[in-house]
Amino acid sequence: MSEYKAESNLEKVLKAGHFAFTGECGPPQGANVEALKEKAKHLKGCVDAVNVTDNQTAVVRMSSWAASLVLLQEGLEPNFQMVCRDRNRLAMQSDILGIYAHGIRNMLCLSGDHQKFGNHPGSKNVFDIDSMQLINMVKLMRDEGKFLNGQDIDVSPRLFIGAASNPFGDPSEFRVYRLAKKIAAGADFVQTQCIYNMKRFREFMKQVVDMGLHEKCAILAGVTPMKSVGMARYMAKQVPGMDVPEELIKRLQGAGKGKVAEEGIRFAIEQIEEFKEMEGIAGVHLMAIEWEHRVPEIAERAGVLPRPEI
Amino acid sequence: MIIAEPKPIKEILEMTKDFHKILVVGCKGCVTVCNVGGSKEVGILASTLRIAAKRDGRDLEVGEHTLERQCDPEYVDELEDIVTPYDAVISIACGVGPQFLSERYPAKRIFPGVNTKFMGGAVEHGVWAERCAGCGTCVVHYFGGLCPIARCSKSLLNGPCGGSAGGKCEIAKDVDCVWDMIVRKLMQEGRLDDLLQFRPAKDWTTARDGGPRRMIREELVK
Amino acid sequence: MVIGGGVAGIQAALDLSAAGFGTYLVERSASLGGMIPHLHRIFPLCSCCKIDTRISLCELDPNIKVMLNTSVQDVSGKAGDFQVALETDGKEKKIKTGAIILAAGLEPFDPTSFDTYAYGHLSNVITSVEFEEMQKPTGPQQGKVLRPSDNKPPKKIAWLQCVGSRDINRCDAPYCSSVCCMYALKEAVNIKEGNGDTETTIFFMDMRTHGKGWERYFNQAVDLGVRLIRSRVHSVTPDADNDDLLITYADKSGEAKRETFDMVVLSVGIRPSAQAISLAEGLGLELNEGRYLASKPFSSTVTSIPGIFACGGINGPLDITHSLIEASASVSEVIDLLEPVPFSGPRTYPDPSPVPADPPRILVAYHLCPGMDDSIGKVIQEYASTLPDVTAVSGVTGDLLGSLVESIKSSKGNRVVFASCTPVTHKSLLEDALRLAGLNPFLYEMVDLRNREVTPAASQLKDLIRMGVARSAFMTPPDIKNIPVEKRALIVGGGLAGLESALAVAGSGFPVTLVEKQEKLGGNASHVVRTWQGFDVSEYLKEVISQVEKNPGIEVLLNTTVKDTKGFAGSFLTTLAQNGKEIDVAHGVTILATGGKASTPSEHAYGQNSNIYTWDKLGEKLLSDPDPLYKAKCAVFIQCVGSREPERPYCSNFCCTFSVRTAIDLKSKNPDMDIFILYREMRTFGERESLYREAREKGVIFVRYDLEHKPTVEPTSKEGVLQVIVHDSILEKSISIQADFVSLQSAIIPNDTSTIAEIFQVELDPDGFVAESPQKMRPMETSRPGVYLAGLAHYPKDTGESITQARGAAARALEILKQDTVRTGGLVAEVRTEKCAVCCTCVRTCPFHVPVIDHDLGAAFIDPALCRGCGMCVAECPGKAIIMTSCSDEMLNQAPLILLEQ
Amino acid sequence: MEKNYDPKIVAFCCSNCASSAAEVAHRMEKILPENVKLVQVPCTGRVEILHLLKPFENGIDGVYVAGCQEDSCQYISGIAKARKRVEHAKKILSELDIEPERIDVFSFSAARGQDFVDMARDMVERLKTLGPLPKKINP
Repeated sequence: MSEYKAESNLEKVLKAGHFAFTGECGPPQGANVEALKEKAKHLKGCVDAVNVTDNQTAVVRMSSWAASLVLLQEGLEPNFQMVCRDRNRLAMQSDILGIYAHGIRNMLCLSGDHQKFGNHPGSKNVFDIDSMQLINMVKLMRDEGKFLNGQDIDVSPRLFIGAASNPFGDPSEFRVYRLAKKIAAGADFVQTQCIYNMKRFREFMKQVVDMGLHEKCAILAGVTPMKSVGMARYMAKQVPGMDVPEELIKRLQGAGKGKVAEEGIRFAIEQIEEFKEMEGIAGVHLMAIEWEHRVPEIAERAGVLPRPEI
Repeated sequence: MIIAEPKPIKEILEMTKDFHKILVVGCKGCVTVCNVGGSKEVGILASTLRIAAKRDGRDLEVGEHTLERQCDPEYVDELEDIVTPYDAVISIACGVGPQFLSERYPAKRIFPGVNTKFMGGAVEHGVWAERCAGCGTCVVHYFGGLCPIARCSKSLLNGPCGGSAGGKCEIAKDVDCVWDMIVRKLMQEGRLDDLLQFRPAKDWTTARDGGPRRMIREELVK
Repeated sequence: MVIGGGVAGIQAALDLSAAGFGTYLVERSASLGGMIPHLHRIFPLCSCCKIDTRISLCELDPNIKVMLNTSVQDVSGKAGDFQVALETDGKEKKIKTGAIILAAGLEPFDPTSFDTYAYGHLSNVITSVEFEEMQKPTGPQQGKVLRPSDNKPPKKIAWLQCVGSRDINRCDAPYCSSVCCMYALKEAVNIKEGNGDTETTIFFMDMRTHGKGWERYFNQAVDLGVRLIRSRVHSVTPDADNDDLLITYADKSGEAKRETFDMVVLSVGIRPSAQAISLAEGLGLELNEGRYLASKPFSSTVTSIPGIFACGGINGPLDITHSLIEASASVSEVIDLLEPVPFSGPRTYPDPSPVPADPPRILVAYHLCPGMDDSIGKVIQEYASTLPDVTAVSGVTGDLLGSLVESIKSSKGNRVVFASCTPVTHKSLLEDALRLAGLNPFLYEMVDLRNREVTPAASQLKDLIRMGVARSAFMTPPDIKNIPVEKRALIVGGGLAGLESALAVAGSGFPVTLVEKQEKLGGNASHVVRTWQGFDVSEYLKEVISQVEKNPGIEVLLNTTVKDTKGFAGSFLTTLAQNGKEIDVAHGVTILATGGKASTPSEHAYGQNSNIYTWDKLGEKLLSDPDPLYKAKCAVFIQCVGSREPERPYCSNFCCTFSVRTAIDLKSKNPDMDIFILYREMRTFGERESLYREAREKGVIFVRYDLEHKPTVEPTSKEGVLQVIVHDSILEKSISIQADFVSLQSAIIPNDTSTIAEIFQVELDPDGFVAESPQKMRPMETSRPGVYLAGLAHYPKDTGESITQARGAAARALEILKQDTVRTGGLVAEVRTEKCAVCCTCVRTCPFHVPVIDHDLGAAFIDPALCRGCGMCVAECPGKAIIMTSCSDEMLNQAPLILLEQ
Repeated sequence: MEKNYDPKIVAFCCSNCASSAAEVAHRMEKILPENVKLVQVPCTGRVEILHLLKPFENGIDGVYVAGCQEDSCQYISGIAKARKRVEHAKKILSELDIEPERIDVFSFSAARGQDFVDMARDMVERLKTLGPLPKKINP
């Protein structure tokens, strides 16, 4: 029995105590494999693993397992995402077996945005099980080799189980407990919602450390560079559970015409620098939405390159 | 109770346009209590149909009747003679009504006059909210007496999703996040441990997912 | 006998009759109503239809003989046995009466004598009364305000206050007329509401809005853009080349200013009518310097001659509310004095015939007011007889009741349609007639002959008749119960108001339960030294308390609170709580005298130094150990502490008078004491104005401050001298005063009225005091029939006014106690239990929380005695389970069709 | 629209303010238009949606409710209720492609007889411009 749970690159990097750096990549709204490969190219070598989103914001895209396979072929390590919105427990378990069979080793378990936001608001959602139960189910399949119904699995999927955490969601006092619950349910690593309010995040992490959660599970801080003031505003107002402090918006405005994006990146880099030092943080998850081509630069300037080979 | 809302008049007109003798049937049960299917509404719908008919010069005869309940055959039987002269019936009871009527009076065309919405209660006069999803295995006691299956947009059983903000649900500012309520309530009661307990995947066989449901109470059955 | 047919006289007559007295109502003019018919609106309501009802009630009341165009020649005899010589257009007449109430009211001051305002010379200078006549829609100008010179609507109007008030030199009116500020605001507001662009400016000395709800109205006026200039007006002169008017005035800093207006309204003061004065003098009644009646201490309505009482304008410059209060109070004095002797014995009614299953037989009766075209009568006669179900048509005149009953009987009708000019006022008449004819008193329909063309051809007239007949045919008799009246009064509150009303009620032979939550009686009065007139309150209070305690008819319950009350006027059941145990009291009426208290100031260093008092604490000190206060070198009174501020936008009414009174008393003890009164407006309204003058003469220093610059009080130590700094808004500079003690006149707040409102289901006004209902015209009635109101629970008022209101409330309460039964049912909503889905819709809809779900009944229950008959629940009920026989769905659905049949 | 068309209008009129207003109007010798028929109710809160619709079944062209000012309804919420019901009745008419302007609600202070009559006249004018309901509606 190996020392690893899943032997994914991400797991190894973390185990080796390196500061992990993961990226993200949204599958195309179509079968445009080339576009996907293009995105992949930018990320290659800059990150330990790439999250592949599952119909994110409830907009139909190439299925996350298929896109994950494409990345795999391109030599990247996918972090396969699965939401509870679109599949019942049967579909979930079969897909899990499928992706494992094709060599995918990381899996991020999410509830999923409500379909109301997406491009099929009239659809029926499933939510047969919730993200907590999904985490637990994957653990069950891996560690006990059983399906949710208790039946034995012939060759069980060994996946590095990820979960999401939003330190800024409400009720805020409960957030850290929810994280603890996910870890208890079986999360090996956690990627947080993108962070802008560092003050609040520090407080959150203090709680995490006090509860010793960081020792049970690797916590990757979510970072999304702001491209524009408009984006900052939108996130502040429109995205539920997102906390964008006014001073950040001011700072971006202050940058002046044409320099906002650069200022956004600079802030992101400052964040990463701080995360490196922050107790309990095992790495950063960079969500450069539709900005994959800037990732190398950011990684470079943030001094997380080269990525360790294990 | 079962909460319903009136169907758009245009829709009712469209589906009944080929009929000249229509009986509007109300129900004294839930739909009366939620002010949508009682004798008052019967009167209003009937009058509306008549005005519409006069507007475009159709001759239309509209009858009005309200049953004690449309979900009990004895009461449905009471329509026996009343319904004869009519060729169509609009039931403004919950979805049960039109079906009981269709089964009992197969010769008549039966139309639904309301959209049945949910099981809930009046939070104030004129405002109703969903409270029960009829999942068949009630567990509200785990959640401070609040049902996440009926009241959480994602029916989450293990805590709020990341979209909960300011006590509201991510789907709309005017939807309360029930998980926010649950957490606050239990924390106040110092029952955090209950919340930290892992709630395993739910068995939905008792819910609609288990197929059309029926209940037999042997001690009552003749 | 009531002399004077104004609002006070009318009220007095009605109350007397209700108490069982035959009453003569003597009015020298040709019509009842006094001033009010001349007014456009009476704050806050329109005046129309407020007084008419009462007038016609007087006219219909068999126990009131109205004598118009009648003047009093001579009065002889004594209490219980007066002979009054009257003259009715030339004819002499002698009448015996047991008691006399002088209600000969007031008249507006005539400013012709003032050259300053050039009234009479300049056509665009008019009096407020003339102005009001213009505003009145039914007045000569149909509500259009036009300036006399050119009949153009004025764009810029000025009101000049205190014309013929607060002025001894030019007119012997030392008093403040106390109503002018309000009516000026009212007139200005009404103009602005009509046309927002009209500029309205009021030139005033002190803005005196000291009554219930007045301050709010004042604030609204300011928000509406009514301009206020604190000033003294020198002169009004014609503008050079047009009809405009030039006002020269000195602003608050004394600087002379001039401004042009196109119309000037003189807010003329009020004074006792010449007739009132001569009458009083004729009777040998004592008059005070304002030529008002000098009343007995603590009894504003009792004159120096036993058996002769007075109310309203003759007692002082009173607004309508206070005139009404005094009217009722004077009646309670009469009740104390005499055994009632009615003109006609109480009516006996045959039992109503059982529900007539037989088809409707409709009698159409009509009554034409003087001045209405007889042809209307013809139309009704001819047309009505052609209608279905109509068995007879008859015009009634003279003794309406008699002839109605007669025609009902002769026609064998079982429904009545009554056509007259103001139906509302004939309700009781019709109900009586039907009852006398042995019918259900609600089987009538009234046809409103108002708003009709006078030409007989009027098809509208026919519509109405047709409608009335149709509606009456739809009517089914509602069931009616007669419930015996519980002949006991429950009085809540053992303060002076409670005590006085207890004595008044018990005095007329009805038992009283008096509830006080403290362990002793007396309330606020126990720390009041003197009334503003200078009468010793503590002595009087002792006297009253001992009378109450001696009175076998009064059961006093101390340390007792009210837990719950149910029932309705005539039959309440109230649960009291006395240290732990519960007591049930059955009673017919309730008088709320729950009082109020001085709020605890949150400012002016209150509580930080033993020499800072609130008015009540100062009173206690003055009573217990006054010497330190008398020895003081300097005293400061600060007014409006917590009153007239955004969070408490009302005036606490008596604080100004309290301070001035106390200052005078201190001065007379120690003339060398420096006394400062720091005020925002000096509201020594009415005859209290004389105190203000006296205080100034005695050297009391008055300093005006603004809300923006409140005075500050610096406690140098726990006991020592206090430093008071105030910004004098007139001198525009700050003054520093070393005071030995400071009295803070903090806002008067009602005692937990929210609970009271909860328990007694009465409405509160926006300031948290118990609301009158209807406002202004029924100052002692709450929104719940049978529950009356007196003292501070109603609004801050001084000892005298509380006493008067308490006696008035008693008189109103007797109206019910004197009856043997109260009738319930009638024009109300009824639940058809078999149809009720117990959905609570009615429970949630009723504005008065009348419907309840009765679980034994398994349906909603609407208490016919509480239902006000608005029909809101009837309309809202989703199961059509609630009906209203007087206004059924059938009726409302059919009526339009009937009207369409041509 | 046909010549000298004379709309038929029903006004549900509360027996307090609105009626007093009518009285004032009378004193001012202002004449209510012939074709406006008053139906008195104890309070406009008594008027139901059905009562507002029925007239249109029976060939009447317009309906309005005349009540007190919101702040002076002696039944506190009567006129407010009436407003809401009128709103709903308007909605029903528009769903039937009938001009909702045929139903309305007005408040009167008891002293404003002029307004009362003006309102009635305005309503008549309004309906004249709207014209009769489709011919066939009149039996």
